[in-house]
Amino acid sequence: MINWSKITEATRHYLKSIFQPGDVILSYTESNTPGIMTPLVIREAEAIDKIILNPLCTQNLSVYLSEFFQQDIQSGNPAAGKWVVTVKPCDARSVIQMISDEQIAKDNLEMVVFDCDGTVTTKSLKNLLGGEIRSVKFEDHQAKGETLANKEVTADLVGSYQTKCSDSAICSLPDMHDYSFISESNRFVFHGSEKENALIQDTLSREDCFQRVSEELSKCIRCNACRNVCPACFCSDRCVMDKPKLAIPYITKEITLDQIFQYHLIRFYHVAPNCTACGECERACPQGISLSIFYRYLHRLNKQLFGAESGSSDSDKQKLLSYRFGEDLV
Amino acid sequence: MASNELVFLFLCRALKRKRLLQTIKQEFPSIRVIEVPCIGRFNPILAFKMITAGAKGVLLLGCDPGDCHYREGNLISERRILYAKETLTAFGIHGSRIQAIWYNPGKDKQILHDIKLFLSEIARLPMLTLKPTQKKEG
Amino acid sequence: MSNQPNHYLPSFGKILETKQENSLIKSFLVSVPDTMQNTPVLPGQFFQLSLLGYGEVPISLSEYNPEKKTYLFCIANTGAITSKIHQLSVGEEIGIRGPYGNGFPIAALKGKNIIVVAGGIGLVPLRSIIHYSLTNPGYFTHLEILFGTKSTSDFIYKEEIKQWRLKPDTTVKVTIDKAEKAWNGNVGFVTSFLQENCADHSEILFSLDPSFENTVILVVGPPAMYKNVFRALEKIEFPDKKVYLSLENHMKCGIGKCGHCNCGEKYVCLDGPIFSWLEMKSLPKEY
Amino acid sequence: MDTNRIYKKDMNQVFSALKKLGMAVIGQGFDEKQRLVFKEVNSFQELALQEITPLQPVKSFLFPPTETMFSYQKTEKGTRLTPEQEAGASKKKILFGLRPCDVHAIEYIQKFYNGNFPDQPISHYIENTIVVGIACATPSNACFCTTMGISPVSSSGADIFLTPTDDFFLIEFLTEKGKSIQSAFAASLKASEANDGNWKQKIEQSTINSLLEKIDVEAIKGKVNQAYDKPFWKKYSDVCIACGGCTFDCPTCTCFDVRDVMESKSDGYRYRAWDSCSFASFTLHASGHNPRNSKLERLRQRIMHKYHYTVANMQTWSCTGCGRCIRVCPVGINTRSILKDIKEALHE
Repeated sequence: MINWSKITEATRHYLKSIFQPGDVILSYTESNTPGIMTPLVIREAEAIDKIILNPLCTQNLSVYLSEFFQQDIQSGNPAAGKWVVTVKPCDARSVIQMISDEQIAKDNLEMVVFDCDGTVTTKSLKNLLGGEIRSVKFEDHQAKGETLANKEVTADLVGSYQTKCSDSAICSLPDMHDYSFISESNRFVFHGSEKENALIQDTLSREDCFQRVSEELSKCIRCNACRNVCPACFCSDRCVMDKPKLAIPYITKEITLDQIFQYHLIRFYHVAPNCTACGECERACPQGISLSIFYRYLHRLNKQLFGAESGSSDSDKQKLLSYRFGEDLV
Repeated sequence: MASNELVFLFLCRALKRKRLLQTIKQEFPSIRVIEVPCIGRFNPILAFKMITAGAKGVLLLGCDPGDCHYREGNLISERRILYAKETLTAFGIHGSRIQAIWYNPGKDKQILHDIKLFLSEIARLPMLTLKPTQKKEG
Repeated sequence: MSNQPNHYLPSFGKILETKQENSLIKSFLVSVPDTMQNTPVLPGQFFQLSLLGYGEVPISLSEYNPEKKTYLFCIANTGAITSKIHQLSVGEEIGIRGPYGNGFPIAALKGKNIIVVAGGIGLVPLRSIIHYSLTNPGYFTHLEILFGTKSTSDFIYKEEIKQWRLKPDTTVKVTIDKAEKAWNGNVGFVTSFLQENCADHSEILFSLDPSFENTVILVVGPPAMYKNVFRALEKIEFPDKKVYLSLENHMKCGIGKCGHCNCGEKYVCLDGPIFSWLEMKSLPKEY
Repeated sequence: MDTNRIYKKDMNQVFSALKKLGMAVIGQGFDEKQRLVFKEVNSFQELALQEITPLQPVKSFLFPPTETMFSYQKTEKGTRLTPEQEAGASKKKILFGLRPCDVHAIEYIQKFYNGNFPDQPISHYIENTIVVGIACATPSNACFCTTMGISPVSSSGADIFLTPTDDFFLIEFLTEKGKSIQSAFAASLKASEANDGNWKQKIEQSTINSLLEKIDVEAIKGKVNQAYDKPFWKKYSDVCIACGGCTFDCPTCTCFDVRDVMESKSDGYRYRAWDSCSFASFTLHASGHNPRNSKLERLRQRIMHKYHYTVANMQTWSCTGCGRCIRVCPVGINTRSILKDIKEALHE
């Protein structure tokens, strides 16, 4: 079991040791909304003590890296120092994939991976503690909450994590040859569940699968949260879907089933080769749509076709570029 | 021709087979041909838009990998079709709705046969009920 | 309550004449739809023009001729919809909704010296105020038209400018940004007319009404030009209450509901597009 | 004001009576995947009034996410427009069990969409809607209605108002619209008893104690724009991902986009769909110039519009403190902490 206060202390200590003026650290701290953490951008050393790591650190901080690097390039004066980002193992794979997609430069990036044995979303924490909470603390693997009526509630965290945590295919560490890893045992211990959940594309017939997908997507209100929270969607602020200038656009702004299908088809087609199944799109969806249906299928696809999951090493080239001779035709 | 029997064919203009184009147009009324300067110009987002709007399928016609006029037009599209088909499958839509036919010289009859095969294959697929029922016919 | 008119439904007018003013701007003479036969239109107001299947664009009215029942719209080919409108030919229909916006404060301009500062396409909405002075002779004491464009090929309203020069109490000064061989007129930004050291500077500002008591300035042009205008007018301490500008924000509904043109407390389509320089100072720099 | 009792066990008769009047009853309940939503309910048991208010607001029934404004057919004789008033819209709707924050939101939307160019389709929806308010006994940890001057038991704006107790509701018919369907309730109304009056205070007290904090926003009313250039905005825009979640789930967000779809050479339609000021293309000019180019300006616009611009134009906040923007934010930005930062910045 992870002792989160130790991990927080060790991470702070390490960050203080490597911090140079001009560096920018991306980490987590408490928000004043009970049950959710908020990303923290640190530009001075004193702020490092605000860093808090616990099972609620669900956001994938790599999504900010592509944007900050873009700002550096556009503003012409690259950040004086380094970008330092503290990530969980599953999010580390997003950073690795962005490096191999050449979206961020490896040389002025320092990735600090902290050990994690599963994160809890705000929704699952609320179900665990049986309702709205005023505050929550995490001690030796229990969530201790205080309800709105000032009553103490506690719950065990084991086995209550997000879809991605309980899916063995996704909870894994990329190769870390020159990144730092903070953990009590200093080696990665797999914490996900062993069993591989079956995919609906395999278990259901094509028509039932389409039916299930239509039901899920009919709830979508096209708020773009899944696109803007996705590290693989690094051109989300100049997306083909926001092109108002086309007289006949690729997609209209209608929130109807055919345009919702078009939206998600375009999105998952674009991220298919570099989605690292970090689970953020499913967590960020205000409508509770289980987007893991799509990313788990496409994530497995890359392993089947090219023998390597996306985000496993920062050197394998982008797979989308083009067909390589010798592969069989589709 | 209700829109749900339409098939779109992206034809690479570098193929320079005017006669083949004529025979396709005569023999297959349900195919709408879209000539593109290079088969690499094919963008699966267009195919998705056609399929979600109710078209039956999308075909690509270009040269065999290796003898592409622009060297890698068909290589790029081959990879795009792979991911487009898999994305459709992930959504419960038949990936076979998109198909590429790579042509090698002197095989016009083979092409027509492949197109017939594709049309018969997708004829069996159910109509996608995504777009609200056509308010007006045509 | 629900039997009110649906303000989103356009009426239709026929295109009577078209004329290519320059490479970018084409003017369309359009018949007034019968639902708008006797709707008054103030200079500076705009209409939402619809090209069904493509969308709507807000276009300031250049001229309204109540007798001949025609609207004159001069449209620049800058976007997806305007480029399609440019392909329309005489006889085709175009959707019209409006008029919207506050327009120039005509009452406050009575008997005043009017200086019209037009930057390139800015002359299109300002033509409505010039047309107003032609159809109401003597309404303004003196009208001075300052018009600047990038190059001679960008000139618009060549014949109209010739007629404006002949009108009594009207002077026209034209300039282009960079010198050209066949051009021996002024060279420089249109804002240089507002500076005393300019050879051909504005007569109203520096001779007719140096105390600026009886003068109002109307300015329309690209947002970048407004900064230079403000700097020039600050230098000669021209009162900000008597300068009016038109804001061209992105608009969709034209009736203050869709939120796109919201800038500070104002809705450009309802409270504008004409704002005084004083009002603009209280708006955030979001136009 | 005559208050009656209506027992929960009799509510199903009321529901069937309402159905006979041709009314669709919409309330908060669980969908097939156990998600709390506003949906059409056929029986009282389907309602989950003991839960907090759903994340997606009831505004989607009054200002639909996507709505065809009109379809057109071009013929030789000219163009024919057929305005599209959805069949469902003309059907009378009852929004059953709305908290005071949602009821005030509907009041705001009605006021906003009237004004000098009334939005006919939306006023048609609102006109055909009867609002049954309920005292809020179960707030979320994000709620701040008292900050925005709304009491959790306020009945203003509702056509009928319910005060929930364990096994019955106190019911008040407040407006003509409410009285128009009193017949459906008449059979089950029981006389109220002596101490029924203090149920409301009890609920109000317990709900106010459950709220995490109350910010004195009156101190910054009309002055919020002075915080326009303050440095604290960067703290939020660094972290904001500019998705439309907070605006789409906000019951008082009224912005929409208008676009056309060409179905064939001669036919097509114009629709409007929800739009958000946090999207980059919201203010993008055809020339490419974007007045609000950065995330900071767009995040600030949402706050300025709700807490200053509508105060200046309509003399009311356009926020009812329902807390949905706080609950939905995937990166934990809390609107209340922005308000506190504004207050602090104005007091320097």
